[in-house]
Amino acid sequence: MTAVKEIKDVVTILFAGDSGDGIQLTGGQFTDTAALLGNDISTFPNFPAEIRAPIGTVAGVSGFQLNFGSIEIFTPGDQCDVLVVMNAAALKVNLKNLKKGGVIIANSTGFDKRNLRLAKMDEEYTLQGDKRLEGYKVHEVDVTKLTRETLENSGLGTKAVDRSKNMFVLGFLYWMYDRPLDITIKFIEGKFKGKQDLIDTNIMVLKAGFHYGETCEAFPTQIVVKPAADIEKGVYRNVIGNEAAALALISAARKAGLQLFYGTYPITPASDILHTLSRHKNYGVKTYQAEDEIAAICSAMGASYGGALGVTASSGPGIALKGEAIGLAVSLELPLVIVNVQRGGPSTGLPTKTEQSDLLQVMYGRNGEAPVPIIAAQSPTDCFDAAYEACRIAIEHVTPVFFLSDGYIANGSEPWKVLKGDALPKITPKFAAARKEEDAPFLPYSRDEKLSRPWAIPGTKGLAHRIGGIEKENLTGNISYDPDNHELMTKLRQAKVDKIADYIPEQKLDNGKEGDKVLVLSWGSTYGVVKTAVKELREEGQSIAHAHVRYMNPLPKNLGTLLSKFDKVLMPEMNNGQFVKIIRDKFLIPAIPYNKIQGLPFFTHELKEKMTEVLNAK
Amino acid sequence: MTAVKEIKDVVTILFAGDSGDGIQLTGGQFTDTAALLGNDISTFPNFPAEIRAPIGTVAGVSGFQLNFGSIEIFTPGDQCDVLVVMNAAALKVNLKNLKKGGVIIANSTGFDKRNLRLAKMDEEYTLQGDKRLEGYKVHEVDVTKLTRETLENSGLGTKAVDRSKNMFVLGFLYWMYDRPLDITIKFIEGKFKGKQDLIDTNIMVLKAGFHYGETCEAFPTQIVVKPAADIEKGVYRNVIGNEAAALALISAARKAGLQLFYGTYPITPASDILHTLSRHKNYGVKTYQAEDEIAAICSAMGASYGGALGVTASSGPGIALKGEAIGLAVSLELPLVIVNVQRGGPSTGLPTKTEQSDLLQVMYGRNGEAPVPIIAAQSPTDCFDAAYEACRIAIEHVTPVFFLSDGYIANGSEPWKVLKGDALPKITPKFAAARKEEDAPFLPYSRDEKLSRPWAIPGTKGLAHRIGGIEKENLTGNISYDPDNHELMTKLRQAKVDKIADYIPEQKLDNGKEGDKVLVLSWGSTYGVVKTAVKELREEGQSIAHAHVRYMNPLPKNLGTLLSKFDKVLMPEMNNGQFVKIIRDKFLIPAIPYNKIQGLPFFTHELKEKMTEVLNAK
Amino acid sequence: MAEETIIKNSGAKLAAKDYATDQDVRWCPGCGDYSILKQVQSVFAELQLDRDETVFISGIGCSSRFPYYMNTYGMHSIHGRAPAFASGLRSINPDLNVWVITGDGDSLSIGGNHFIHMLRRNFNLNVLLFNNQIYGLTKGQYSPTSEKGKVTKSTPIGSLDHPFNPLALSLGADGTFIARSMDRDPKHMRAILLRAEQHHGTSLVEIYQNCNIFNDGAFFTFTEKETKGDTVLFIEQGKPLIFGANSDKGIKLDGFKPVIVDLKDTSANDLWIHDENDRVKASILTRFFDDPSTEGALPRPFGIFYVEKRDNYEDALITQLNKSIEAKGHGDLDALLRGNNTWEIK
Amino acid sequence: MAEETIIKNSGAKLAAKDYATDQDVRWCPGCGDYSILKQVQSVFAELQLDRDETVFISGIGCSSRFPYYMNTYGMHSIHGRAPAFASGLRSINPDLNVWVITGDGDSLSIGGNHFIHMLRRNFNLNVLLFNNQIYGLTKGQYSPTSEKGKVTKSTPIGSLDHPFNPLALSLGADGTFIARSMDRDPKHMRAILLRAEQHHGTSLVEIYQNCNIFNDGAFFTFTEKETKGDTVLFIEQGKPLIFGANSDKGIKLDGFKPVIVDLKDTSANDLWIHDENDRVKASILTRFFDDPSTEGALPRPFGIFYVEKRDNYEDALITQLNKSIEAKGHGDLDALLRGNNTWEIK
Ligand SMILES: Cc1ncc(C[n+]2csc(CCOP(=O)(O)OP(=O)(O)O)c2C)c(N)n1
Ligand SMILES: Cc1ncc(C[n+]2csc(CCOP(=O)(O)OP(=O)(O)O)c2C)c(N)n1
Ligand code: SF4
Ligand code: SF4
Ligand SMILES: [Mg+2]
Ligand SMILES: [Mg+2]
Repeated sequence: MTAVKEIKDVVTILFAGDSGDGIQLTGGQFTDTAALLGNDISTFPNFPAEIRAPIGTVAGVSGFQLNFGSIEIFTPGDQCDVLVVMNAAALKVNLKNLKKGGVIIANSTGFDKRNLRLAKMDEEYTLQGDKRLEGYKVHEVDVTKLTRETLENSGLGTKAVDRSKNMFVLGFLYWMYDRPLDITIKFIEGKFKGKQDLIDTNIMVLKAGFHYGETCEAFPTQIVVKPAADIEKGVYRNVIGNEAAALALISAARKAGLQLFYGTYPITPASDILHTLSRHKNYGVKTYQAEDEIAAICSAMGASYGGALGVTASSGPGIALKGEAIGLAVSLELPLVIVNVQRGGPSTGLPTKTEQSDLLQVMYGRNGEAPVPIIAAQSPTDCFDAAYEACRIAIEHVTPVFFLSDGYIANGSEPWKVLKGDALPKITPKFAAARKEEDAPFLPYSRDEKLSRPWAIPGTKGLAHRIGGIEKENLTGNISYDPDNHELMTKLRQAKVDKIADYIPEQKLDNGKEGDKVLVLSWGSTYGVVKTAVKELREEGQSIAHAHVRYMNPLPKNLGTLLSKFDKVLMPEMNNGQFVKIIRDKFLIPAIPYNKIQGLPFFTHELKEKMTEVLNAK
Repeated sequence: MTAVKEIKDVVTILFAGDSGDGIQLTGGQFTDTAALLGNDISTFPNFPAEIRAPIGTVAGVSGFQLNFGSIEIFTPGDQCDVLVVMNAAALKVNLKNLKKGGVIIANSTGFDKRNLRLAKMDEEYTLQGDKRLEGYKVHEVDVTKLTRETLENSGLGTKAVDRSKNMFVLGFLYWMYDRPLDITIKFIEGKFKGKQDLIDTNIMVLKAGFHYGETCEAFPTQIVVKPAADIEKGVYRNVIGNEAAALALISAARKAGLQLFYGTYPITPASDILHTLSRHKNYGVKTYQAEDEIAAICSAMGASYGGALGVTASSGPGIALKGEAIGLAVSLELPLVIVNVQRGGPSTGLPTKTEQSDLLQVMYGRNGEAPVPIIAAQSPTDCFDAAYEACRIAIEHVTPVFFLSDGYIANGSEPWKVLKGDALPKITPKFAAARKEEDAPFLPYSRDEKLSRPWAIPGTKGLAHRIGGIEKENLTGNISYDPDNHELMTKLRQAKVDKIADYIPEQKLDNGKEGDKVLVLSWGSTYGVVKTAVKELREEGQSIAHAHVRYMNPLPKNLGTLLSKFDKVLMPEMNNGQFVKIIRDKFLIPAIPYNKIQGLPFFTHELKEKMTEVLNAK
Repeated sequence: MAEETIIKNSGAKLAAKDYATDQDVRWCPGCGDYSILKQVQSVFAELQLDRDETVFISGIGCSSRFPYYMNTYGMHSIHGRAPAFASGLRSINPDLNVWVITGDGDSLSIGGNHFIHMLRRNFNLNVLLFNNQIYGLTKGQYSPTSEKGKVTKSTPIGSLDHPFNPLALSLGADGTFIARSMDRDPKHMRAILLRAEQHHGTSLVEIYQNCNIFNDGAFFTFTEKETKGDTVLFIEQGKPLIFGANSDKGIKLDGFKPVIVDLKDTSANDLWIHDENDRVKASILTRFFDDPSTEGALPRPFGIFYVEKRDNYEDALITQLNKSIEAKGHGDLDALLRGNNTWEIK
Repeated sequence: MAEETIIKNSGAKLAAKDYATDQDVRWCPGCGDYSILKQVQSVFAELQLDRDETVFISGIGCSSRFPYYMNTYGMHSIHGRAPAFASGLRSINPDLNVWVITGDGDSLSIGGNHFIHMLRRNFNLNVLLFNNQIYGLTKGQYSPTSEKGKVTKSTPIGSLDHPFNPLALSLGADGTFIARSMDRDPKHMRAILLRAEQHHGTSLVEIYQNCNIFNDGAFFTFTEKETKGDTVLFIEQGKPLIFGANSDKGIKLDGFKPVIVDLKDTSANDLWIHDENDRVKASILTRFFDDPSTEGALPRPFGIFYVEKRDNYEDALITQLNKSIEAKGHGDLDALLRGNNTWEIK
């Protein structure tokens, strides 16, 4: 049977099932295939907090949302067109994420009595009998049974057989969306290298799923999503935010001619940067898993002091622990990159969920006057650029710098146009040169035009000097309790950070123009969704503009002027209102906060509603 | 010879010498005597950072400034009328602190070649030859020699003899200011109890100093400072800020019927609270010197969890270390008082100097949305009231609370009208009552009208429950990853802190009236000096008012309205501008910062200049 | 204590399941943590410990979820800090029965300092250290107890650190009760838990626990029937050190050097007799820490290595406080506020 | 290294004073820290160590001001964290000669965790632990090494905590070089410092240091002529344990129990012979920790308790990195950025 083909601009699929069901892998494969076919994509994995929550329970549901299209895509999509559920719990959790009238593909075995019980649903429940599903297109497929049948004669045990049922689903969806199987086949061959039986069976099941689509009457139509036309030509890869950050660190060290030392203590969702870096020792990367976050940052500072690019990373609770040491970094004035992959707080909070609620912590979370530059990434691929920029500023301005990311972009992925190392901006460390005895004495706290001090690394002839956390005399760096000197040094440290504003781009509008009625001012991972919402509203003829800040401290020099060009400034944040405090303080404008504190990114529709409200208000 | 007596309203004396010279003790004795005579007083001790910096050096100079008068006194005075210097280094450091035309009393032996060398001064220096001293009244007294002569036949060794030379100076000043010796004699008898020789010799030297004043021709005039007329009648004592804070903690626990558990790790300038508390075990006070600041706060939280008043204290760097645990306190919603006796930062900074630079740290220095109420003390005696109030809020609103003090008021002293325990406000802990099995299940996260949850302490029948730092389900406290619940809980935690505004006094003007041109808005330890400056300017007819904030979070409900009644708001702070950020953010007014970052309090004249500038600006 | 508790519980005898909460246990299926939970609940039932007088305090980690599953008071605190919370709690209420639950990362990595200070101060706590030689909750990085060369997520080509020997460290920190057990031997665990609960001071019990997701089989040589016999040495007070699948091997001391002897050649009388009060012997025993796969490896001891009677901190604190009250009288608030030096303005 | 250094210093021989900075030394007059500073400077001169290749890293405390007085590179870091800074520095530049200076509070109170992890990882560092059994800089609170019952500012009626035995703790943490010396015996200190500098790994030297302001005389029984003879046992490799004002007493082992014997009755041949490579003996020696005023107290040992050869962390790190480069080739940036899966949009 040849199916009818229907063309769509953009499709959102949400794979959901038990953490043991291979949901992330299935989503990842579909993503790779979509990417390789030239679609624009954006993904959003959503894990449970437990390693393996009891099978079949609501707590154990893992999700992977994928948005792909022939048009430009900036978010993983609000609600999905197709919801794939491997069991009852997955439906229970995710039904609200499906568009009205959307498609449900449900694994029948996942709705047996045992699974219904585990999901705390009525044991008599049936999909057919569920009133709430009226208006949706529900397709039950007995994935488990079909997989078992496919592998009846494979000689594999039931457990192993069942483990490949995600391949059936994937094959089926490949058929639905008219995708080729070869990319996943290649992946299977790589993954199970040396285990020919597993290669064979997985491919068999994948194909079985595909053929099931062809044969089964239920889906008369295949959906075609053409390659994205607007995408710049070139070679692409897929990249996850944390991976991009790791690549940026390696690249920056390389471009600056420095060793990379990464001192950290594992914590969700930052650990994957460590995992990625530790696989690249042959790039001269030294990773150090310290005993705690304090040792981690101090080891990184020790490395920086020695002339390496010292980097430390954590998430909220770990960053809190580093506060005292960050104060020392400010006082010592050494290059250091502090990565904060934010998650839901306060305290342990929602470790696997996303939030932007550490901005004020990184801005102010230390004793004394201790200003630190802050750069925030806006998307998975931007994790590369922003982290690279953080390294550049740290090294060239000889200062600790915060790189802010969050669980959403750290785990999300995007296509990324492959860069050449040559194309990356140069980074020039400012090492103090060796001196002879007859030279003038070395002044470790003298400053250049950037107001930064020389990086004088141990082992350099003639530069022996002492530094520490007690207030230092200007120029010499000797201990000084002099009142005026303290005021001078405090102001110099602040001025040095402020001065960075001369070395960063001015704030631009991402969309719209000066004089529009409302400016939406966003930062960090909300970029994609705010961009989408503003774009859609502009297409509807609304007078709304969008600016997205990545340099959180110091702010771009022209930001105040830019903001003054708009009647209203709306600031959506995934927190209880943090950047808005900084903006209101600096510019004394009645910026309007709009907050979501659910451990989840904004939806486009939520934003559009709020924006419309602000547009319509007097 | 009977000296002429001259009457003065107010006198400022600065005692300065080597840390080994007994300067703090001398100052303390003069203070006690002045207090007992009914003067109003204010003091400012200023130590070197070293325990015993090399004798005679500039680094080793210790100072004690005392302001006493027959009028109301709010500061230790800007510059002094009389500068007592025990050695050359003391003069070198402190000459700038003497009023033009003031009196210098100098110990001759302190200006011998050795001392001049140690002070890094010209060995040929003489006081007579010093051009800079023209216009000052310089009196050389060979204190060392006179003391030795007094005790020639005492049988004491030179070292012991020299150690009592501060008594000579004290005796001399008692004469100058027409004070009786008996208070100090009583003190000597107590201090050297059992060592009759030391009692005798010290009293001999004290009297010798007094008689020297009588005999010596140099001072024809004695100065009389009458008892302060405006001081409220009653019984008074002298109290140091840290001591007052300690007394407040004991009192609050007593009034609430709770054990006091004080978990801390030593740090300047907070340690004296520990020292004071540890002397009061018979008040049921449990002090615990933990292995570090993190263990300190966690032990205090363990105690609070168990139903005691848990208190922890530190200064800036230690508070930074507690950030993660404070987040847990916010999440657990347990009573806890966190004392921050601020000092100069960043990092180790200026450990023995004062600064107000931790306000933003205590406001925002934690991951996630983690609001904590903040109360700041305004003077040494107010350390009692503010700390007591911090305890009240912690216990009655079941929340962690910051109590902010700083090195200046923590070490400074003031007369304090003796309180009766009965006069202290009641504090009522909100313990959850025991339950029987047939009762409804206990809901640890249910809330009362204050939005605070019940304090359910282990050992109570039927309340067994589990709490932790992961987001909690509303009411039950069970772990919950539900998005809406997280938003609800975040808002509830914020609302609970905001709600405290209903239980604190409205903001009042300290001086002036609505409609004045300029409002000076201060907080913390700048109270006295701002009050003085505003008072003087008003006396000069200026349209200037003063409001002093002690409830830093939440702010008093009427503050915004109050601020709107003034053309300009001037905000002096001993930092680079912190409270001003909060005010600008909240009320969108162009409050004007005025900052001093020298590890030293403001001087009245500095403030008056700035205020005048603001008054005169268009 | 047991008797009093029963009365408090108004006579109703509690079963193990009465110590379980209504919360779903969320460890991975097959995780060794289940068996430890079960044993603790059984021991609680055996001793009829009062639920309302008991507090479980943990840090962060898979193991640290434990308190949610015990129907007692419980606090799931922050990473590594459980001993500090416990110290404050015991200091203000020494009647509570406080248990600390921790993992190898929680106690020995981030929490190492609190761990050693707790041991020297000897708070009266029962500490269960779930050692799975891995960071479970953060999905599989090596821990301070992982063997050198360990391949994990954070060390894809092998870890470099020499691991801690947790019991040697505990002894060095002057711990007063030092024991080891394993998840897969419930009987042994029961015996050790009972002794731990009896000890007045910090009872440290290291429990080898299988993380079947990230470090499956780390202890199988010690826990599985096939190998256990030759690799495990159960030590018991006053008994000779005998082991072997057929109890045919023993340990003798040659000077300070422990050697394995065949019981065919050596009489049990000549063997090392376990004395849990001998610190030197305990310190040698803690050093039975060979990789079991090496030739001539000493067996790994399980049981109680060392017990010492020593004042615990909170008792000393309370005694001092009471003495102070005796000496100076119960503090009078008015006197405190008045101080020693007053004057009157009339 | 010494020779190469002289060349680096262009042949000019350095005197002890060349290792001093121009900053005023700001310890209290009479403080034991002065003598340690002097010995370190002398040893540096003796070995002609390169000033520009040396880094002193300290935490916070009186002792931690040390780096300001050494004319080398130096970092006065934050309280307790010096080992962590040193670990990063050694990891990226193993050619530097790194010394860690710390106090008993700095290393064993707030810094305890870094301290034990440094020891197990065995970074190549020389660690001087200035033990004065008090917090000096914060003006006299008791420390984790203060004896129980200590009266200090924070414990006016006596401290309650059982103190750490720093060397026993270090041994428990698998330290590879464990030694003790004292401020008032410059010769002994010199010998120990020379050995510490030689050891490739973490050389821990505990130095008894008098704080004459807040804890004056804490070690006088061990340091003053009058008493030293009978209370101090100098241990030397391969030599019998002999002590006493007239070298008339020795230590013998009775089983595991060390006993004091009179050399009139016992021949030196029967005495315990010090073997610094024997961990069991070292662990017994670290437990010679009696209060010297108690009847029959064992003398306090000074010298090198234990030395072990073990890989240090940074060498392993560099070896692993080089191996990885050998195996995979020096990482190519373009290849890294490209990754394994690309597609082209045409
Ligand atoms: C301050 C802080 N740092 C890091 C983490 C992340 N984290 C949670 S548990 C854990 C280690 C878990 O290992 P272990 O203690 O051995 O427990 P297990 O999961 O193996 O039972 C880490 C690093 C955290 N929650 N908080
Ligand atoms: C984070 C932090 N906590 C506390 C302090 C205060 N502090 C400085 S040194 C010190 C202890 C000093 O004792 P020790 O390490 O024994 O050094 P010593 O002064 O005796 O040489 C303390 C508690 C600090 N500087 N930083
Ligand atoms: S990850 Fe390991 S330790 Fe954690 S619950 Fe799963 S099996 Fe247990
Ligand atoms: S306080 Fe003690 S340790 Fe510190 S410098 Fe003075 S004598 Fe030395
Ligand atoms: Mg573990
Ligand atoms: Mg000390």
